Amino acid sequence: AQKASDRLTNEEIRRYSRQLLIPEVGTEGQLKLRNSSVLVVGTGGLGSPCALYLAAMGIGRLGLVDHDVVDQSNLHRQVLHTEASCGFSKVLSAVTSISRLSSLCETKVYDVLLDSTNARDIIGGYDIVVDATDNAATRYLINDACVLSGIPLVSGSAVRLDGQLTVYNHNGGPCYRCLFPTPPAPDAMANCSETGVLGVVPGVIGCLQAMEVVKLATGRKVNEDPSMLLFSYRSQPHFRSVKLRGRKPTCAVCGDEPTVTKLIDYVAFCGAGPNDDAPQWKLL
Amino acid sequence: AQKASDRLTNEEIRRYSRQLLIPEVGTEGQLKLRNSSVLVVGTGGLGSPCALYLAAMGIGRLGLVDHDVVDQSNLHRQVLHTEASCGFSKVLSAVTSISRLSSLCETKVYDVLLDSTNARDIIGGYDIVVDATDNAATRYLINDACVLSGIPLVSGSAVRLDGQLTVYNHNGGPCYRCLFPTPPAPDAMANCSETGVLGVVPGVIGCLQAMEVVKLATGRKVNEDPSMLLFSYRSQPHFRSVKLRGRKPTCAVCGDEPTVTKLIDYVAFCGAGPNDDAPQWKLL
Amino acid sequence: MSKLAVTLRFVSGAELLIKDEFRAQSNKKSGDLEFKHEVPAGTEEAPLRMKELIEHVRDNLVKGDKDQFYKDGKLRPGILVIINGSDWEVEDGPEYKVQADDVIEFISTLHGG
Amino acid sequence: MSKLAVTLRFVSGAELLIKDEFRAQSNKKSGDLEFKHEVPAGTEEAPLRMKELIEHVRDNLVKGDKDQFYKDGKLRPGILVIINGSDWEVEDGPEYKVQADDVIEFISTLHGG
Ligand SMILES: [Zn+2]
Ligand SMILES: [Zn+2]
Repeated sequence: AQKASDRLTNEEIRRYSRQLLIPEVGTEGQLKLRNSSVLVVGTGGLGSPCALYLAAMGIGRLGLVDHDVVDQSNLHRQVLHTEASCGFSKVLSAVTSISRLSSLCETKVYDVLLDSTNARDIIGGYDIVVDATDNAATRYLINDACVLSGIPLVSGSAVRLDGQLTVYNHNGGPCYRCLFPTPPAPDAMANCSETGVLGVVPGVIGCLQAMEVVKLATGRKVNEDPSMLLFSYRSQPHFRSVKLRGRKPTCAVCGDEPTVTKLIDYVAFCGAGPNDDAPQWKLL
Repeated sequence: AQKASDRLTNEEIRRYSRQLLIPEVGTEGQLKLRNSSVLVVGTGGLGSPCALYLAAMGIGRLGLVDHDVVDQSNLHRQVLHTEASCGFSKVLSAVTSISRLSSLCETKVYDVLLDSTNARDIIGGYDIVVDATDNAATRYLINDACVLSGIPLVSGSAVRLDGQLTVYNHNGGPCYRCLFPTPPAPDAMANCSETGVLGVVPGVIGCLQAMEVVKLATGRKVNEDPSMLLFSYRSQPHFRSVKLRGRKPTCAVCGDEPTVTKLIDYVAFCGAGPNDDAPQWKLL
Repeated sequence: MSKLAVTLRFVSGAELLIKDEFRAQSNKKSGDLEFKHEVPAGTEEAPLRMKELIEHVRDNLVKGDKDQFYKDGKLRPGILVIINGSDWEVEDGPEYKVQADDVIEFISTLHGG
Repeated sequence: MSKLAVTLRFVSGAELLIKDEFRAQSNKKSGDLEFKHEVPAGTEEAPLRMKELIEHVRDNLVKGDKDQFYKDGKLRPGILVIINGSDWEVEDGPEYKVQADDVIEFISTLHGG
């Protein structure tokens, strides 16, 4: 049955009753969540908790993109997956777990590698995009696709004991390219397979990505200045927030005279792609 | 087969390889996690992510205490449970989900209400206790049992849009009673059923509880001063850390001349128990 | 009597005790109930102490039943007082001499999970 | 030439670029690589600017290949500079005049997930 976009069903009222009690959410906020669609790119360490909480809290439509299969070495952090799904598609494993938790969340899976040929088509149908990927080339790709489509981007990352969280392309704030106009050297792009990560670090960041999605979907985010949240297992305090620049008029993609007006070859741009392990991982 | 306490199995090396790569964890840290036992009291909003990540990261022995059954209105935050487990025991539901993720974690379930008659027996066998409960009486009970047994306590809480995290009874720091010698008035004790909670708020705090367990288990926590982490969906920045007093020599349970030398009647002490909904929830 | 300006912050539920008029003065960027507030400075011989500041808050800022905040010379159980980022017991507690520009925070403890 | 004391912090991987000797000076409580450091203050006509501070860091603090940190007048891509809690582009970027007691932070961006 089609749900009325302005009314919660009795089942929704029962299930989300503890959120309806909060004045900042209430029926209006819960309806906004249900009428929102979110694309989570990557169902690994960040995407696992993020997608799980988005489905739990009542996001209406959830897309999941991943081309990878579950490996045993994923399970210390990718808690959406199971031992039984090792060797099988991550998006199918993810959607199986999510559907156990909630049948109210409409899910769509994309068992593909996001690239310049498919990114705009896939991203285009969503209100909010979550970057839960693990390499620079895909991060630039997602950023540019979001800017070109006018969609806010909730970007998280986690390596070793550290995590970072930023919302890009929203409310006068910067995009990923405004902050990082030049890609890092290929040997500098550590990902979790090469340098490791403590399981709960992407857990924390992935949960916070889900929180940022709620803020965006309910309209709260407009009151906030652009910032980057830094997290480290090692630091005291564990969290710090730094203030970011606004959108840069000279940005190649979101600036006043953009030079990037359609998606480019991001593997060439970065000198390394999503499947390349950095051959000699050096300092950073 | 019995695992050697000083050596990881090949399966453990494969599974935890991404944590073994981190110098601050390494084989030594991973062995410490595997040789640690953790009791999580409460498998709700906080206990769900906490227990999941503890099992994922390789804690060797995990105890789960809860007397409740899964309700549909839990699922927006208690992501360890499923629609299929509604009406069934929370600890059984929890252990089912955990065992899908990891067969290496030895779990034990206590399908009971923790009280003065059973708390010391249950808690006594563990190295670290996680308070993931939802009421003041149980929080004092767990605190006193941990102090009397000399076990560090990782305490989290979450209501509405706010969360708090503290490690008690560790390394010269305070216990819960040092901070809160007098229980709050019964009408002040809001829990999530009465006042609501946004699903991801206990998600964030529960993950951070798992992180604190790792710090305790690997010996890192001794370098830190006592503090309380405050989190709010509403605040900018979302996290702040406040410095706490040390152990109070006048504390009734951990002080120099304790008056509480065995567990007491906590429902009488607090004027309300774990199953009482505050009849008229007023201000706090 | 001269005045002393401090920043007051009420969080984790403690904000619900404060009169609505102070919401309008609140720092919009913080999201918390947080505002600058002037209190009587006391004198050199009798400087303003935390216990007097708390009485000032009770008398001027708390709405409804004042006992919900402070009763019989004691702050309501379950409220932590934080002075410039530290538990007031790390400082001198009720005897702490309030300084200009201090950030004084009232945190309600949470029990839910 | 007179000196200026600033706090330097290197995090999220940027700490791996810095000589081990500075680890010993690091604030133990912070957990991060964070230390007070004296830099030449410049003159009234030519005060110390961020670009010169960065060159000072490259010449005196960075270990191994200096190009890993700063090359051809540019900081290595992927490092954010934060001055007293704000992105340096909110301030004047490379032209910012360094002040005593500034906290200057180098953050390496992370790509993993
Ligand atoms: Zn841009
Ligand atoms: Zn105590």
